[in-house]
Amino acid sequence: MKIHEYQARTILRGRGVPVPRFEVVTDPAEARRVAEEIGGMVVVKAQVHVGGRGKAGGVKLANTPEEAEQHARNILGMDIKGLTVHKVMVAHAVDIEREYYVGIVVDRATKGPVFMVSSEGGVDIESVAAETPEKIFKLPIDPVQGLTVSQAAQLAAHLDDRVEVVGQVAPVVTKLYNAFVASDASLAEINPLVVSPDGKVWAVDAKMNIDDNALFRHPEIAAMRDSADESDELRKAREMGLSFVKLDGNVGCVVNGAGLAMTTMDLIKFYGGEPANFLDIGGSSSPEKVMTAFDIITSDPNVRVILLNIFGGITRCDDVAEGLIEALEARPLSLPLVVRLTGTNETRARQILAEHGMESAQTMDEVVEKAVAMARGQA
Amino acid sequence: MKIHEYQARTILRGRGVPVPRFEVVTDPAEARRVAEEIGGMVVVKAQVHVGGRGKAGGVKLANTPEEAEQHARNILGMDIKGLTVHKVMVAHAVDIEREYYVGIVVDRATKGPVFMVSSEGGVDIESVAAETPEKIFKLPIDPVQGLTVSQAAQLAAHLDDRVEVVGQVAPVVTKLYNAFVASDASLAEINPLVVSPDGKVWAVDAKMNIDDNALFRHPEIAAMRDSADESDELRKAREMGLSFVKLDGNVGCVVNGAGLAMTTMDLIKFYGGEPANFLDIGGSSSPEKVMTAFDIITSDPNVRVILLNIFGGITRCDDVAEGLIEALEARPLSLPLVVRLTGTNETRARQILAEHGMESAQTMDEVVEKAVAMARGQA
Amino acid sequence: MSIYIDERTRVCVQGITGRDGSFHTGAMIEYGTHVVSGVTPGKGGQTRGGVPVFNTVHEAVSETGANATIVFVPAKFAADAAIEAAESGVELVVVITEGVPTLDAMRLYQRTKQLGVRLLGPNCPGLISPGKAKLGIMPGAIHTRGKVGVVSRSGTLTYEVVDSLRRGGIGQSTVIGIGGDPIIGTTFIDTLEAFEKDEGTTAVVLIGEIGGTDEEQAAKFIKEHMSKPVVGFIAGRTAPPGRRMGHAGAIIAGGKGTAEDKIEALSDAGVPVADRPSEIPGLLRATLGR
Amino acid sequence: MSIYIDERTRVCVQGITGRDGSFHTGAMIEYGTHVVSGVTPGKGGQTRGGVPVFNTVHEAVSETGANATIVFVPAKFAADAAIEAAESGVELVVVITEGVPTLDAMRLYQRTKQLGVRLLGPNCPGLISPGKAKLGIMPGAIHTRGKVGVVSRSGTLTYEVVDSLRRGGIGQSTVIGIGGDPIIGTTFIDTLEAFEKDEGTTAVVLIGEIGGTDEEQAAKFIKEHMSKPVVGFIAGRTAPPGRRMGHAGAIIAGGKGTAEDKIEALSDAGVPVADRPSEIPGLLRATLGR
Repeated sequence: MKIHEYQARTILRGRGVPVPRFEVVTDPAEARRVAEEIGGMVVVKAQVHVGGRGKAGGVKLANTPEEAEQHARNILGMDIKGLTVHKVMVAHAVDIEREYYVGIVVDRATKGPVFMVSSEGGVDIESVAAETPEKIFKLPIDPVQGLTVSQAAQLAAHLDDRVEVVGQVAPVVTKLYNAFVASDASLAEINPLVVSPDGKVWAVDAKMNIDDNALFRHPEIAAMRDSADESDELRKAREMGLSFVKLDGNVGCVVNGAGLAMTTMDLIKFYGGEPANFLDIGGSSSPEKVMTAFDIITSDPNVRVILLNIFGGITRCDDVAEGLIEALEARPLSLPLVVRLTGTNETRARQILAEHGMESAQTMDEVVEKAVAMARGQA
Repeated sequence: MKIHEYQARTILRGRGVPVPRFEVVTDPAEARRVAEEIGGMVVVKAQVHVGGRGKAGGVKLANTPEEAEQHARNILGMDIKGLTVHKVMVAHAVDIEREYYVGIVVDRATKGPVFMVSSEGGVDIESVAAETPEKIFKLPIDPVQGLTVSQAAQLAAHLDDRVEVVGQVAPVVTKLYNAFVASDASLAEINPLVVSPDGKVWAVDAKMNIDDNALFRHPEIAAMRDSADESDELRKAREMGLSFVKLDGNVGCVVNGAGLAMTTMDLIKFYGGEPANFLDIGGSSSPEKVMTAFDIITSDPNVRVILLNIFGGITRCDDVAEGLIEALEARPLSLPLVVRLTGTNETRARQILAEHGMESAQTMDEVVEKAVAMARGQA
Repeated sequence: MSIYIDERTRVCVQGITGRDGSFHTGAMIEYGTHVVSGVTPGKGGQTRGGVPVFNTVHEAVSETGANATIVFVPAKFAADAAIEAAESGVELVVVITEGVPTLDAMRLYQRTKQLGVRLLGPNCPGLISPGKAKLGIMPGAIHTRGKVGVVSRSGTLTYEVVDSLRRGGIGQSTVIGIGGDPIIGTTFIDTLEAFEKDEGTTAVVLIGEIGGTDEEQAAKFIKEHMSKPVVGFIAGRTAPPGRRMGHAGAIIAGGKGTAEDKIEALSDAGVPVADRPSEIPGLLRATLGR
Repeated sequence: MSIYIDERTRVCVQGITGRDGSFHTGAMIEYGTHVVSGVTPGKGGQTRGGVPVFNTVHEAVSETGANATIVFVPAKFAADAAIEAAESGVELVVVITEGVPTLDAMRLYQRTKQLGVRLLGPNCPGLISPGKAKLGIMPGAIHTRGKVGVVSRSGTLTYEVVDSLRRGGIGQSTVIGIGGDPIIGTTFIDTLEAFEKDEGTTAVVLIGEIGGTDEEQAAKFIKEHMSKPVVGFIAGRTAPPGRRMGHAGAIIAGGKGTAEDKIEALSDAGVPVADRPSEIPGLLRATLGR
C-alpha cells in the first residue's frame, strides 16, 4: 500500500527524523493559516499517489501566506494523471545547500533489506540507477542482525565528508531503517535529504510503501488508506480479491492465475492485438469473481471483446462452464465473449457450453487469435 | 446398553404401566424393611446383567420379612456367571393366573419396530421362537405413524379373550411402545405380563436394552450404567474405542475392522486353532489402540500367542509398522507376536519390521497357520 | 459401466467443513470425483478447495446441480441432514456417519423410501466406481477398473478382498459397502439387482457376515432373478451367539443370523462360498470361466 | 528418480486441522503421499483421516519420523510455524501459505539457510514427483511420471504447461513451483542444480516471469554448469513497468526484470525460449532429439 508523503513524514517525525514543519489541509484558507504559523517561505504540495507531481504543477513555492492560499486554491481539485487532488501539504521550505538520496528496499537477491544512498539526491533515483549506477552506493543489511552503528556511519560517510553532517546523517539512516522495519515497509526513502546552508540536515520529501501482507499488524497504517485515490474498478477488484491492472488495449481478459494472465496478454500481443487489462481471478474460479471481472472490464469503453481463459485444476472445467452459463443467463454481457476452458474435464465443459450455444476453444492460441480478430472487427 | 430390571421397571412405572411395588437394596436389613413395608409375599431378585438368574439361585420367594432378609443375605455377594451381585430388588409377589409375553425389538427386515406377543409368557421367548414359532404373533409398526389404537387392541386381543383383561392389556402395550420410543430402546419386553386371579394385569418382569448411539439424548439413562457389572477388560476396551468380545481359545487377535476381525477368528478355527477373542481396533489403527489391545489380551491367562492383522488403507502399513516397533520397544510384550500387515505400502512395512528382527506374513492364511502352530507349541 | 455412480455424478458433501468432511473432500476430488458443492449450515459463502459451501442442501442442489450427497455430519444431526438431502431432489444419499441412533435411521429410511431416493448406509464406507468416482472413505488406489461388482457389509474386509482381486488382475465395476448397522438403506438385493442390470458388470462378489437374514434373502433373490455368477464370503463362522461382533448388526440373536444358515442358503442358490478370502479370486475365475 | 521428494518422503502437515490443511491432506494421501503426522497447536491427540495430530513439530518429528513438512498455517503465524519446522530437524519445509509478510519471509529464509534446511515458498503451489509424492495443491491427475523436470514461479501457468506435456506424451520427474513472492527459499538455480544431478531427469522446463533477476541468474548458471538441455518460457512480455502483475514479485521496477532481458539472457545461455506455451513440448522434443 502506498501512503501519502505527509503520512510518511508523520511516521518519520515520530521516530525523531528532522522533518521541516508541515500540515495537511483541504481548503485554501487553511493553507494560508498554516503558512502564517510556519512563517517564511513554504511549499504547497499535492497529496496524491502518483509520481511527477512537480511537472504537473502540483508543487509550488510560496513567499507569503496569500501566495500559499492562491497555490492551494489552484492545486486542490486539480487532476493529476487521472487522480483528483483533495489534500495539499503546506510545509516549511528549507534552504538547500546539498541534496542526497537515502532509501531502503527489499532485495530479492540478498533476501534482505538493502540500503541505497546517493549524493545525487532530489532527482529521480531510477534515472540515476539507469544512467550513472556508480553514483548509487548499495549496502545489504542482515535482517536478523539489523543495521549496525558502523554501517550507519559508513552510509553517512559515503554522502558527506563533513564530520558534523555525518554526525547528523548517521542517526537519520538508523531512524529510517527502524521506521522501515517497524512499519513493515517494502520501500522507505528520503529524497532529498537536504543539508541546509547552516549545516542542518532535513528530510524534505519522504516516501514509504507498506507491505500489504503485513497491514494486519499495523491498524494505524491500514487506516491511512485513501480510498479517494483508488478508482472504482480497483476498489471493486480489491474487495473481490481480484488482481487488476488497467492497460490501453481493446481485448479484455479474465484469467485464473497471475502467470497465466500475463501469458494471455502476451499471446494477445503475439497475435497482433492489444490487451485492455491484466486480470487474475485467483487460482480457483467462482462465478461471482468471473462476473465481477466482467463488470470491471465492461466499464472500459475501449474494450471490444472479452476473453475468458481458465485452467481447471481442483476446480473442474465443467463446473466453471455451468457457473458461467448461469451467471450469463442471470446477467447477460454487453460485449462479445470468447472462452477457453482447459484442464480437468474440459471435454464435458465444451459440451455444456455447446448445449447453450457457446463454444470453448481447444487451445490458448486459438482463443486468442479469435479474440484479436473480433477486436479488429473481422469476426 | 443393558439396564437392570429395577431400572426398566422404574421407566415403565413412570409411563403408567402397572408394576408390582418394589425397591432395590444393597444390604439384607434393608431387604427386611422393604418386605415389611410391602407386606405379604415378596420376591428377592439379584440385579445383574446376565440371564438365567433363577437357575443360579438369584431369585427367591419370601413369605416373611425374615425370609426376605435371609434370601438377600445369600444372594448379595453371590457370583452369577462371573458377575458379583451388589444389589437385590425386593418386590411384591403377585399371584399368577396367566403369564404372557409382550416385547418390541428393532426389525432389520421391515426397518422398523416389531411387536411380538405370546400367550406363552414367563419362559425364555427365544426357545418359544425356535420350537413353537406359531405361538408368537408379530406385528410390524410404522415408525413414523407409531402404534395405532387398533393395533394395540389387536395385540391385546391376541393374548386374552376376556374384555376386561384386553381393556387393561391394550394400554400396557401402548405404554410399552411409548417407553420404547421415548427411551431409544433396541429391545423392551415384559415377561411375564401377569394376569392375577382377581383379573388385574401386572408387569412382573421388565427388560430394556438402550441404543448406545442414542444415549447422548438420555443422560438420565446413561447415568444408569452399572460399571460394577463391566469387567476391567471391557471397560478398558470401551474407553479406548475398541470392540472386544472374550472367547475361550488361546490365539489372541488384534484386527482393524469388525468384518476382518471375524474373518481372522474364522481362519484360526479353519486352521485348527481357537480364537481367544474378537477384537476390532477400528478402521484406522493408532499405536495406542494396538497397545491397549495387547494389554487386554495378555491379561487372559489362556492366551499363548497374539496375532496382529491390519489392513492399511488410508493409514499406511509402514506407519503402522513403525508405531508398532516403537510401542514394543517402550513396553515389550510378554507373549509371542505374529504380524501381518497388508494394503498400502506393505513391502516397506515388511522391510521396517525385518530391520527390527520382526517379520510380517504375506497373507492372512500364512499368519494364521503360524499363530495356530505357535499356540500348539509347534513353532 | 458401473452402478449408482459414475463420471457424471455430481456430488455435494454435507458436513464439508468438518474434520472428516474436509479431509475426504480432498481425497475424493484428487481421485477425480465431481464434487460440485458442500453444505455446512452457517458457513454458506465459504469455499473448500474451490468447492462452494452452502447453508442448505436445497441451495447446493439448485446452485450446482448436485445429484448425489455424501454425509459426514455428526451422528446427532446426520439423519436430519440426510432427510434434508433426500427432500432436495438428489438421487443418492450416502451416509458415512457412524453411530446414528436406530430410531433416526428408521425415520430416515422411511422418508427416502417414500421419496424414491436411494440411501446408502448409515455407517458405511460408501461406494466407488473405479476410475470414475468415489463417494466414500476407501483408499482409491487399491481399486482398479474392471467388470466385477463387489458388495459388502464390512469395511477393511472389503479392502482386503478388493486388494486381492487387484493382485489377481480382476478389476471392479463398482465396489459398494452397505454398512454394518441393523437399519440400512441399500441392501444386498438392491445392489444385486443393479449389478444384474449393469452391462459393465459380469460377476459379483457378495461379502456378508453374521446377523440378520439379509444374506438369506440375497440368496433367494440370486436363485430367482440373477443370471450373472455370484461368489460369496461370510465372516463370523466362529462367532458365539448373543455377542455383538463390533458392528451393531453383527449378532446372532434368537438362533438367527448364523454363518451356517447363510452359507447354506447361498450354496443352495448356486453361489460358491469361499472358506477364506484368498479363495475368492480363484472362485471368481472358475465362475467366469464357465 | 526425482528431486527433493519421492516415495520415501515422510510428510508432516502443519495446520492440518484448518480448512486448507485438512482438504489437501486428504488429496495428498489419496495421491499416495506418505503423510505421517500433522500439527495444530492445542489439537494434539486428535487424528485427521488416521493421521495423528501433535501440538508441536518437534513431537511430530520424533513420534513419526517426518522428514518434510508442508505449511498451511495462516499468514500471521506461517513464518514462525515454518521456523519451528526447520528447527525440528526436517530436511524440507514447503510453505503454501499466501500473504506472508516480507520481513517474516526474510527471517524465515535466514533461519533455514543457517540450519541447512531446504525452504520452498512461501506462497507457492508446492511440488510433485509424479507417481511418488505430492507436497502441494496442484491437481495430481494432470501429472505423469517421466524424465522432464519443470520449475516455475507460477501456478496455473505451470498446470497448463504440465497438461500440454502430458498430452504430448512427455512425463515429469518433478514439477516444482518456487512461488511468486519477492523473498523465496528455493530459487531457479537451486532446482536446476538438483535436476542436473538427478539421474531421473533428462531435460528441464523453466517457466519464468517478469520481476527480479532470478531468470538472468539462472541463465548464467545454465551456461556455466548445466549439461542437460533446458527449455524456457517467460510470462509478462507485455507487462508495463511499475505495475504489479498479481504476484508481489512480478513487477518491472527500476528498469529491471523485463521479459526481454530474461529472454536474451536465456538465449545467450543456449536455452530456447518458447514464444507461446504451446511451443514448449515441440522445443523439448527437438532438444531431446539432439
